[in-house]
Amino acid sequence: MTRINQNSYERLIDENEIRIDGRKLDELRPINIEVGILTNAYGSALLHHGKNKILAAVFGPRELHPRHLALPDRALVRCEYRMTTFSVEERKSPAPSRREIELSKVIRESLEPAIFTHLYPRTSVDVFIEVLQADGGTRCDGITAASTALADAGVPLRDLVVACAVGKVEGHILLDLDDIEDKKGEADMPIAILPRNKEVTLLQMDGQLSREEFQRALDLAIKGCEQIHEMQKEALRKKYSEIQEEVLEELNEFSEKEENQD
Amino acid sequence: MTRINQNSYERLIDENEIRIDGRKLDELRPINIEVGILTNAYGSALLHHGKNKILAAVFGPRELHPRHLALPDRALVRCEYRMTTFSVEERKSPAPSRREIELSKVIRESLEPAIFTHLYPRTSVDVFIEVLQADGGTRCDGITAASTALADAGVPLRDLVVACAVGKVEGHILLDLDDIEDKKGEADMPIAILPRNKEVTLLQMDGQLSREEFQRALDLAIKGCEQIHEMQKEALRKKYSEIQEEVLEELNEFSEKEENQD
Amino acid sequence: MTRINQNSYERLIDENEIRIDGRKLDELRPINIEVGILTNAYGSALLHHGKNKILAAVFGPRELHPRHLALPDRALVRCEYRMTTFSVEERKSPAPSRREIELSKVIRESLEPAIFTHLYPRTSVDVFIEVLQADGGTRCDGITAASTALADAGVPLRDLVVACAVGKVEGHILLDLDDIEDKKGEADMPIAILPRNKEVTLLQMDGQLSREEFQRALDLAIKGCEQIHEMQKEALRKKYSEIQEEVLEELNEFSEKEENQD
Amino acid sequence: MMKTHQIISEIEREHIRSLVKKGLRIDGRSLDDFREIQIKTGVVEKAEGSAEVQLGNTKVLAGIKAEIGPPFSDTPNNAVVTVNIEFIPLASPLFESGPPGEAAIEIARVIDRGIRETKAIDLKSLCIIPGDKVWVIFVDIYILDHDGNLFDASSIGALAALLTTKIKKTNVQNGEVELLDELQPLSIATKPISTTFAKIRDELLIDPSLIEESVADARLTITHDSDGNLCAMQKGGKGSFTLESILKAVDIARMKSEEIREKI
Amino acid sequence: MMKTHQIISEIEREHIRSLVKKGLRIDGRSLDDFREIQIKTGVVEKAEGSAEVQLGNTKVLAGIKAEIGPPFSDTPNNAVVTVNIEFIPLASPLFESGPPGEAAIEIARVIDRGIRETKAIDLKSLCIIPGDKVWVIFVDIYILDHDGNLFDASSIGALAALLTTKIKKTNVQNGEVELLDELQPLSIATKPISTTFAKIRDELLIDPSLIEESVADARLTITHDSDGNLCAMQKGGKGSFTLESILKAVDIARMKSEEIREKI
Amino acid sequence: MMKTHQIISEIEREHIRSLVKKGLRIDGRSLDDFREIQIKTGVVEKAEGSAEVQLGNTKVLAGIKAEIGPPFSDTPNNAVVTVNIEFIPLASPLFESGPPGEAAIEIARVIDRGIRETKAIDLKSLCIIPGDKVWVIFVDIYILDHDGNLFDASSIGALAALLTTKIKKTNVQNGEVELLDELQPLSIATKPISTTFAKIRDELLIDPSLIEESVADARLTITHDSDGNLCAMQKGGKGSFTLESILKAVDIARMKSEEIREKI
Repeated sequence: MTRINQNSYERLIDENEIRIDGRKLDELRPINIEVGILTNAYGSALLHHGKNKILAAVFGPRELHPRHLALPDRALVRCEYRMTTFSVEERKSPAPSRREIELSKVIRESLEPAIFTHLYPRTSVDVFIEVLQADGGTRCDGITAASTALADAGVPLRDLVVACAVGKVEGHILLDLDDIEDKKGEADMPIAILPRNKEVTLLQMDGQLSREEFQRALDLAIKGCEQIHEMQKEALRKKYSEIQEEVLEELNEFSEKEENQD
Repeated sequence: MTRINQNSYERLIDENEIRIDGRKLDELRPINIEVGILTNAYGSALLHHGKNKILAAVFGPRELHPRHLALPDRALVRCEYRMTTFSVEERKSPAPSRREIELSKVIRESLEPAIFTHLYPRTSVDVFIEVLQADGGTRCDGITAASTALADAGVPLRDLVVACAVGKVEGHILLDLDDIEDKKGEADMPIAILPRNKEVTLLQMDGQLSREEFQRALDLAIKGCEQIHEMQKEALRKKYSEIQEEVLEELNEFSEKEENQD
Repeated sequence: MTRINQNSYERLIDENEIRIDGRKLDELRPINIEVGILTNAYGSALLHHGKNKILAAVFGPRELHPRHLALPDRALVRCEYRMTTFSVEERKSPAPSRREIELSKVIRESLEPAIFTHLYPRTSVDVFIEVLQADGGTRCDGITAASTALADAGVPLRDLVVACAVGKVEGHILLDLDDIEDKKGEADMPIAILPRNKEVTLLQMDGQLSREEFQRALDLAIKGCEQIHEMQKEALRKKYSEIQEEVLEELNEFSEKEENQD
Repeated sequence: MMKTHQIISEIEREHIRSLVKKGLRIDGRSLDDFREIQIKTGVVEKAEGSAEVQLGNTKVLAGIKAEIGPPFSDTPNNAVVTVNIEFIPLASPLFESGPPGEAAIEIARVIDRGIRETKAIDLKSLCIIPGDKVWVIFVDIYILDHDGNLFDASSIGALAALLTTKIKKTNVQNGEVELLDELQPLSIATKPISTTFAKIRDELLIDPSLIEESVADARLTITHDSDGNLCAMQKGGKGSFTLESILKAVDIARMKSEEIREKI
Repeated sequence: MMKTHQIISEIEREHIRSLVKKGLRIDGRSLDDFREIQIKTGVVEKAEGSAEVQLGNTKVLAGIKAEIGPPFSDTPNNAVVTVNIEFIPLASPLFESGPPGEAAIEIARVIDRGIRETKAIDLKSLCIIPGDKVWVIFVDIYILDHDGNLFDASSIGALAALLTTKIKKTNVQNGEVELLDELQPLSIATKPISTTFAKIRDELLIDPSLIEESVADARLTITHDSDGNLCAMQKGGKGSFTLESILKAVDIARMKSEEIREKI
Repeated sequence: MMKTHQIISEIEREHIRSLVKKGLRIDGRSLDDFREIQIKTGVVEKAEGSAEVQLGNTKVLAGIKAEIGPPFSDTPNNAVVTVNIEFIPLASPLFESGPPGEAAIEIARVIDRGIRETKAIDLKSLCIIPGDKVWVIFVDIYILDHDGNLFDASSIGALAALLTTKIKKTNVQNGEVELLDELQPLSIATKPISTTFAKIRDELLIDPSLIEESVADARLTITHDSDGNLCAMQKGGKGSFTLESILKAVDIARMKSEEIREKI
């Protein structure tokens, strides 16, 4: 039920390998991350990425309701990815769609490998992602924003999680597809990693990729994630500029210690 | 989706200030209240008011399910205002509408100031209002019937609650709007009071009223409430004619004592 | 919303009292019962009956969730009768219909008289019936399959329950109506019995039957049930051929003993 | 202040059981007595038809609304009838808010089939434009006070409301439906009347009260049409019936249905 | 690590109550001060209109979407306006997932009536084909951070978003609607502004924060239109108001509404 | 009497983990063995297509129904395909009644995208009247017995059912659709086959059984089309994968997909 202009069959990539919005094939859309913008949440982040506007908030570790869901040996991680009704061209119903339910699940599973859940048994860590405006790649931005909000909330993390999408459009492997590239392209592959060790925590793919294209796409995605990771760290640093060095060092030390204990 | 006859643009108030159903501007529709007509409910009242037919029943104070809702220091007052599917011109769906949910809330909040809830901690007082036929002003009639049913149930009350609507139609301030006056009028203001001290426990307004009109409307509403209050008391007296004097005196004494202790 | 060919007003029963599918008036459609075909269920049965394909599974006696439903003196019997979306001509919505809710209730109430529920207080016995393909008489087949699955699960039974439908079509009393006979006939009467003592545990009727026709239909239904009961026993025997004699004898002895204690 | 509602002691239950053995009932009725039936029709003027039925302390309100809508595709020339029952919590501490549960759905569907299968309403006469527009008749039944035997109270309510229903005549021109001011009653071909039995200690008694239902092992509802033919049956409850008791119940139900039919 | 959120001690509550008695508030405001209001419009480009409102720490986002749909049958020449508020759990530990509860529905319906009854939007100008196709205007409000007075924050958000809304012009030929590229603003006739009072110990204070709301006995929202007329009132909470306090609140609300109207 | 179902002891889990370290599995398979696959098609005659798939003890039933309905407005010339999976409680004590949960929705959506993105079905050939009437193909999958790897069992079931689906030919005259008796098979362009891996102790094994899934840290489903191209991937579970293990899994999955494709 989306109103796509059926006549717009212009090419998305020109002869100089420049995309319709002026980007190069391996170029990200502009990204801005703000941290700690909500007062009720334990941690929060607002991510602008192209036309995407994604708000993430974390509540927890906190007492869990209903109690019978509590896990004896670790925190329960819960995640809700939702889109505002006005975030897309055609108004979305406020009731959660099947898409939102699936994405909530895969986003949760992409964040959980990063969280030291066993430090907070019987609690919950609740992650809420609200897409205020959507233009392709919102699940990835949701992951990036959410892991930044987790760090802002002080939840102990093995690493930040960072995500971006790659895809194939008109035969080219592209970084960071926007909505029109996603819809018209031949393949779309969102991916999330723990940047320190390049472990993959989200991997989805749809479309058609040869073995060789897949590997190129994977490499490009990692590069994109690394760039976004720098912005994540910068945003956290900006908020905690005074205590910058201590916090990050502590986080690293702590993570390594925990990692060794695992 | 209501079938209003689009041609009926006759005036609702004639040159002699007589309304379409023959009433004067400050005249109530005929009212009849019967008390104690249901056997399962702790207390009940059936109110005929013009074409409105409103049935109210009270269950409680009683043990509360689910228990985790129980309040340690007082009774939980719950209220459901519902309309039968056949109470209105166009069949209503049996599922509760947003309107019914809002009205259940404001009716509950209009009754609660009258109830000595702290006498029955950890219990519930459940008020059910069923609109059997609707012709304007059903929320007010629901309040009047419900407070009568509360008295019939023997729930200790500071005072009965009594409600009626006022409004502006064709420039006149009117008492007790029926459906057509409500729909075509310029303003509608339902109000509920505790008649003894004129405290306002429900106040809603929609439309357009100047400061001066508002004050006149408020005065008129109080007068209407006082008249209805007499009928409430009469209906309760009728049921308890034998023990009439004792009951009302006890109620008053009790209320005053409690009031002083508050 | 079913696509019935409105032109097929041919007669359903010819001058030789032969039905449209070649059966005699008192003839069952072919029946096949397989027992124990599922691995997770405590007991299961798959029933082919004409074009009907009915799968029944039993879980229990088992711990009951939510616990507050537990009965102190007996097992709680629960039943869900559902149809797959593709079991009928026009795709059925996966949400339970009012019909499925009613049938779940009457099927449960037809099985419960056969179960020694008081042997397993505070547990549940959960019966699930899935209609994979439907062609008339599925509630009866659900009951027959479910009681076979109960026996397969080892749930102690007073008797198997067996069901079949009778009806009136073009003035004749017929055994085992298929879908077209059900839809076009003058009356339909599904019935379930405990075959040993002919107690009736399901009885529904719709249409028009004289007192005399009712009695004939009842007699015919009992005969049909008795035939199906033989197939039930045969299917159970087939699975337990090695321990055949012991099991059935034990079951009978046990039932009689319990019956006497009742 | 707090009343003790619906808490029935085992002594009371046993009392009911032992009375029944002697052919007696706690409220003095004989086993095949109905409670007093009061029927008031036309109680909701905004409904196309309505009836309030009292069966002892059981009270139900049935209302009929009619709308124009599409027919079912397999019966393009027939009006649509929909029966719905609401067990509202106002009527009993046993009822909860929310969509109808299995007990309400069961009664609604039995009444629904009763109307449909007996062809009680001439559905063809309510077709406006074949295959496109027909009258949709909503029969909504609200339980207002629950003291047992909701099956019979509801089915009497539905029938009494339908018998007093008047809907607007229509005029069709160029595929447009015009509603006229003139009213027409529904054409009712037969009056199905149900009689409900409860089985207590192998005895059958009719029109069980709530307390009797709480003791009963099983329920059997038997409906006869105006010609004395059986038109609906529905067994409920976790017990069973012997063939003999069913045949006996059918005969009693037929007599009772004639008595009640007179009152509607 | 675990923060203690929203746990307000009885001492703190008592402190707020005793301050109010002296005409003081915990955040230093006087009883009839609003918190700082910040309004940003056009924040969601994909919406036909949008506004983010901050009222102290309370933050809401309102977005407008427009679709073509059928009118209500009793107002065939009018556009349809629908107001919906989402209390998303991102905004507060007090909020849970799921469809709007009674508190969200109450605010949405008060705003909805405010727009409809004041004829704030010229609904006739948004009719495309009378009786068949009109613009359906969805006003969706998301609470992003909850620190009290969601009534006023939401209604300011809705108004600010509507004031910046632009929808496509249409062209009708042979019953087909063509959407043009040219945009038109909504025609807004009046700007209803609400002022919400909380009653604490018989005193009224405006724009209550979350902690003040937790102490309040009752709430009163009073809305004035651009001409200074009353256009909506809504009492909430389990307390009551004297007639005098209501009249006084009306006068204060009128003044406050003018101050706020200037900012939008 | 009471069986102990699905209670897996920590000892059993540890046993599975230590076996996997040695390249062994509890049921004797090697790490990249599928369980035996049995496919029966045409099992539900009333469905337009159907298939029952057994993957070891896992059993699923897929059925296809076709209806005529409107296309999506952004693809007016394409049929609509809808995939739905029901985890019915008959299949496992782990399943509960009610609408599909996140696990069922995830599988349904991956299969759905698999069909859509690979253009497996020629959707244009199922358009009847562009922009108005197209075939709507419902793929409904019921889990009948759950012993792990519902992803692959379901996707094989969906594909096998679609390959045997026949729908009625249509004839359009004056905008009216006539259904003909003649049947046509769906035009299937490619056969996407998924292979699901479980990660246990840094080892990947394919086609995990239920007990293996209960031990696994993460899941990876990789789908190839008939040309050997990757056409869908989906990671699940709360663990992660190294880049090397993903690339290795892709190569194994490609081989496995060819083996399975032969059987369908």
